[in-house]
Amino acid sequence: MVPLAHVLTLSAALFVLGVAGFIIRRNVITIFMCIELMLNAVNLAFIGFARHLGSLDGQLFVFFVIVVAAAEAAVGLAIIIALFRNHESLTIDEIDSMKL
Amino acid sequence: MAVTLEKVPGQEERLILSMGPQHPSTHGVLRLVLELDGETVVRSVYDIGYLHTGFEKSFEDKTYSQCITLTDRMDYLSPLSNNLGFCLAVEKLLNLEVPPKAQWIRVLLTELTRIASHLVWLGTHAIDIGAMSVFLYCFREREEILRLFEMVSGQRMMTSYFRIGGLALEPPLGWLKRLGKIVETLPSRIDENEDLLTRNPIWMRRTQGVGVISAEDAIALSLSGPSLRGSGVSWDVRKNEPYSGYDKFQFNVPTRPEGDVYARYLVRLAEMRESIKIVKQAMEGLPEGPIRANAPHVVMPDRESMKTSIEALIYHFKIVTEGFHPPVGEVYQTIESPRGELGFYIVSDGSPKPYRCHVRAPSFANLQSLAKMIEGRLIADVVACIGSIDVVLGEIDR
Amino acid sequence: MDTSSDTAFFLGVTVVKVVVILWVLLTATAYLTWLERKVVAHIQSRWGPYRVGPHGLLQPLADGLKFLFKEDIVPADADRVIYWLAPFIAFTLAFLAIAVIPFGGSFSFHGHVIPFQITDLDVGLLFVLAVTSLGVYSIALAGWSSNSKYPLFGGLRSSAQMISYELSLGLALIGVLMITGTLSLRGIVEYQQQHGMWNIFKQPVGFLVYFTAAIAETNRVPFDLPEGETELVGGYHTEYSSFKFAMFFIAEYANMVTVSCVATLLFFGGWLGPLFGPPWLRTWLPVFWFCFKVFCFLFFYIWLRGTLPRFRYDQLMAFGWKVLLPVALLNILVTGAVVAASS
Amino acid sequence: MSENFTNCPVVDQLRELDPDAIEEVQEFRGEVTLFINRERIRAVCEFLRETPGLTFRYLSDLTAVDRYPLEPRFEVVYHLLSLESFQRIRLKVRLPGDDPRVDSVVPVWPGAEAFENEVYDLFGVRFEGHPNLRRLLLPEDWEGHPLRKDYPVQGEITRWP
Amino acid sequence: MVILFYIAAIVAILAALGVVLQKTPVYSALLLIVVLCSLAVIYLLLGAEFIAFIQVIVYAGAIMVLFVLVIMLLNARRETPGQGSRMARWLGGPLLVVFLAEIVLAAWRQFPGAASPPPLNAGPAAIGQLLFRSYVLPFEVTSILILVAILGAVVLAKKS
Repeated sequence: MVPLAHVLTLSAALFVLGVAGFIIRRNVITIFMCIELMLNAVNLAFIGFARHLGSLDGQLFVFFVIVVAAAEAAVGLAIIIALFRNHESLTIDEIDSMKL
Repeated sequence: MAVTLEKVPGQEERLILSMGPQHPSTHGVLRLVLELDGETVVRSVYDIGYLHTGFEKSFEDKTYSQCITLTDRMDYLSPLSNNLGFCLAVEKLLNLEVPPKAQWIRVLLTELTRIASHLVWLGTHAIDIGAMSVFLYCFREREEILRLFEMVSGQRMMTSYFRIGGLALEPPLGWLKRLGKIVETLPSRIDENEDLLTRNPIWMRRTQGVGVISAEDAIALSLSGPSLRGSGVSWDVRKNEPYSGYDKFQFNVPTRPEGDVYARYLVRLAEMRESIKIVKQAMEGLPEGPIRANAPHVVMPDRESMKTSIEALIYHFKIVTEGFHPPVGEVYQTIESPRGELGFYIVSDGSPKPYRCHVRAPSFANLQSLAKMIEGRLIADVVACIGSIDVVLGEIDR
Repeated sequence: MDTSSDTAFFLGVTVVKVVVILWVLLTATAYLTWLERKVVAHIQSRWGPYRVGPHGLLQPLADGLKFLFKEDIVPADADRVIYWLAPFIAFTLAFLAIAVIPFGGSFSFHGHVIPFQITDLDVGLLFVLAVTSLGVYSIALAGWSSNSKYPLFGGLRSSAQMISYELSLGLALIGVLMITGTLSLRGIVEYQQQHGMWNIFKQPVGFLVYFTAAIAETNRVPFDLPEGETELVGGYHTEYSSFKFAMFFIAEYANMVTVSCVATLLFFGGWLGPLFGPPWLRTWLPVFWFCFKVFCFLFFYIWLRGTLPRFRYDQLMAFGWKVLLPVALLNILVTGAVVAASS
Repeated sequence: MSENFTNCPVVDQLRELDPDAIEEVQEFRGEVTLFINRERIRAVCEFLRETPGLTFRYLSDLTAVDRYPLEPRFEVVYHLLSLESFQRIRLKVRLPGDDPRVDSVVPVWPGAEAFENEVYDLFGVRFEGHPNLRRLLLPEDWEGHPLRKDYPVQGEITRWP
Repeated sequence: MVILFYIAAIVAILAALGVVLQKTPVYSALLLIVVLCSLAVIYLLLGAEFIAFIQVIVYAGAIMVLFVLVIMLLNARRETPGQGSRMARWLGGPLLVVFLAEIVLAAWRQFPGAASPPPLNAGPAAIGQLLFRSYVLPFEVTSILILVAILGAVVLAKKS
C-alpha cells in the first residue's frame, strides 16, 4: 500500500508547482490553469486521507470540488473572453484596471 | 480578381475567410471573401474571372456560324439554350423565318436541356446541404437526357446542334421512341427526389427563410429566371415575349411568393414538370417539313443537293470560306435559359463576323444577389444560397 | 494451482485477447468503410467498389496501402507537435474504449473460465464515457494545430457539439442505470437476461436520445458538421493527408463500433439471443448475436448517410439543448418515479 | 432611322421631360434605340423607372461597344425592360475616346453594379458614382482593356520560367 | 500497484512542471490534462474508482475542453515575457521551496510508514448513499451554484 506521506508529498509538490506557475506566468489562461492544478493537488490530499481513514467523506469533498471547479471554469473563462474583447490582450500586466 | 476585404478597425477578432475558388460547393471557381463574426457572415465580396476565356472577344473574329460552337461552352450545363439564343439573335438580324419543324425540335431540345440543367442544380444543391443520394439520382436521370443529345448531335455536352436558320441534321430514327420512354419515366423520378427532400424536416429547416430576396430587390438587382420567380415576380420570356413558337404551347409559369431558398427550390422543381409537359406537346404535335429555312446564302445546303446542284456547291463554298453578310444594325434577343434571361446583343457592321457580340449571362446578374442573401447569416447558409441561385461560372466569366 | 502460474496464465490470455480484439476491430473498421461504400452505392443505384478483388473486397487493403504511401504534407505554419499528436489521440482513444466491452458470455479453456471481454470493470460504462469524452481533444487540437481557417472552424464546431451532446448522451443512459442498478456492462446484460426483457422496451425514449446523441458524438450524418465537406471543405482534417488522415478515418469508424456496442449492451440485450445446437455452438452463438446486433446499428448509420441532409450549426445546437436535453431529463424523471413506485 | 420617329410614347414623354435628353432615335427590327445625352443618362433612367405607364423597372443588360476609330468612340448600351407592358427599349450614350466617363446607374438599379464593373474592366469606361469600381474578370494589375478594338489581339509570347 | 503509483506520480510532477514552464497555452493545457489523467490513475489506486472516472469525464473531458476551446477561440499563441518584479524572482523560489519542505516534513512526521488502512467500499452505490443522505444540503447548494455560474457565464460572455 502506498504510504499516506508519499501521497501528501505528491500533493504538496503539485500545489507548490501550481503556486509557482500562478506567480511566474503572464498569460491569464495559463494562470487559471495553475489554479486548477492547485485544486487538483488538494483533491489528491483528500483522496489520500479518505483512503487512510477508510471514510468516504474525503471522496465526496473531491466530488464537490470538481463540481465547483466546473462552475468556476465557466465563469472564469467567460471573464477572460470579456477581458480579451475589451483589452485585445491576454497578458496579465496589461489588464490592471478593475473595469472589464 | 484577387479581391480582399480589409478588417474594420475595432473588430479584429473577426475572421476573413477566402471561400473558393477551390471549394467543393462554390459550383466551379467562384471565390467569395467573407468577413465572419463567429460563424456569421458580416460582409461578403465575390471574386470571379478564374474561368475568363474572352468569348466576347473571340466572337469578333469568327463568322456567325462559327460562333455557335463557342456559345456551347459558356453555360456548359445548358449548351442548347445558348445555341438557341445565339441563333435566334442572328436570325432576327437577318430577318429569317425558321420552319415549324425546326422550331418545334428546338423547343423540345431546349426544354430537355432545362430539365437536364435543373437536375444538375438539384443534385448539387442537395449535396451542398448534405443529401448525397439525390446527387447521384439526378445525374442518372441527366445521363439519360444527355444520351438523347448524343443521338441527335453526336455530343453529350457541347452539342452545337442548332444552326442559323434551322437545325444541323434530322434527328435519327428511333429518337422519338427513346424520348418517349424517358418522358414517361421522368415525372416519377422527380417524385422520388422530391420524396427525399420536399417534406424532409431537415431540408425544410435548412432552406425555409434562408436567403430571402423580396420582389422589389429581385427586380432592382436584375435577378431573372427561377430566382426571380421564387420571389413572386411572374416573368418568363417564354410566356411574355414568346420566341421559337412558344406561344403555341400550353404551360404554366410557377412562382412562389416567399423568396427564400425553399421557394426557389420549389419553383425549379415545378419548372421541370412544366418542361416535361412542353416536351410531350412538342413530341405529339411535331409538324412535318424541312428543318432548315430556305435561305441559300445563309443556310448550308444538304449533302444531296451539293452533289447535284452547282448553285448549292457555290453557296456552300461561300458560306464556309467567307460566311454571309447580314445587314448593318444591332439586335438584342433574349430567351429563357434554365438560369434566367439569357440575352445576346449583336452589333453587325455588315461583315461576316459580328462587330460586337455581348452575352447577357443570367448567372452574372444573379450572382449579385448573393451578398444580400448571405449577410447576417451562417456559413452553412452561404452554401445553400449559392446553390439556390444556380450559378454556372462558365457563363459568368465567359 | 499456485497463484503465480495463475497470474501468468491470466496475463497470457489477456494479451492474446487484446491482440485478437485489436485485429478484429481493425479489420472490422476497414471493412466497415467497404460496407459503407457498398451500401451507399446500392442506395444510390450504382455498384460501388468493384475492381480490387471480387465485389471490391480487397478495396480496404488498397485504400490502406494508398494511405501508407501517399505523401505526408504538413502545413507550413502548423504546430507540429500537436499536429502529430491529434490523430494519435483519436486513434488510441477510439481503440481504448473497446477494452471493457463484453461481446459474449464466457468459455472454458483447460479448466479456466475465460470471459469474452478484455477486462470487466465494475464501472465499465463510466470507463467508456470517460474515454469517449476525451475524444473531443483530437478533433479540437487537429483543427487548431493545422493553423488554417477551415480546420479551425471544424475544431470549434466539434468542441461545442461534443460538449453539448455528451450531456444528453450521459443522461440518456441514466435511465438504464436506474433500472439495472449497476455500472458494469456485463451486469447490465445479465440483468436483462434475468428479467427476460431487453431494456429497449423499458427505456425506448432513453434509447432514442442516446442514439441520436451518439450519432452527433461520432460526427456522422446528419450531424457531421465538423467535417461538413461542402461547407468546411473537410473540417478539422482538411490539412491532414496520408496516414495521419487514415488514423482519423479509422478512429471515426471505431467510434461508430463502440457506440453501437454500447447501444447493443445497454438496450438490446447484448449477446442474448436464441441458443441451440451443440455446446460449441452454444458458446459462440452469443458472440454471433452480439456482432449481428452491432452490425444492424452500423447498417443504420450508413443508411442515414445515404438518406439525410445535414443540419445547420445553430439548428444542431438548438436541437441538442432544447430538444434532446429536456427529453433526457424528463426520461430520468419518469424512470425515477416508476422505479421509486415499484420498489 | 429617322430623327422624327415618333411611334413610341416613351420618346414623346422623354422629350417633354427634357428636350435635350434624346439626341437621336433609331429603329431596327422593331427595336427602338434612343441616344441619350451623356449628362442626362441617370435622370433619364430614373424617369423611365419611376414614371407610371412606362415603368421600365428592370435593367436587362448593360454593356458597351467600341466604334474605334470613329469618334465619339464608345457607346454604352442599356437594355431596359418593362415587366408590365413587356416592352423593351435600348438606350445608348456616346462617349469620346479621350474621356470615357459617364454617370453610373447603380443608384437607380443596384443590379447595374456588376455590369458596370465589367464594362470598366473590358472597355475602360469609368462610371461616376459607382460604389466599387474594380476589375471584375481580369486581375487587378492587368494592363489595357481587351474588348477595345485597338487592343492587340496577338499579344506577346509568354515565356514560362 | 505501488510501482504504478510512483510512475503516475512522476508523470504528474513532470507534466505539472511542464504546465508551469511552457510558454504556449495549448501545451500547458495538454500537459494539465496529462496531470489530471495520471491523478485519475492514482485515485484508482487509492480506491476511489468513481471519483477517478468522474475526474476524467468532468475535469479532463469537460472543463479542460472549455479551456482548449477558449485558447483556440482567442488564438492565444506564445506569451510575451513580462518584466516581473525582481523581489518576486529572488524571493519567490526559495520561499516556495521552504513551503514545500515544511509540508513534506509535517506529512512525514505525522504519518510515518505504510499503515494498513481500513477497508473502503467506494462503489458508486456507497457514494450515492452518502451524497443523497448526509450531504444532500451541500449537493443542492452546489446545484444552485452551478445554475448561477451558468447565468453569470452567459451574461459575461455575451456581447454588449
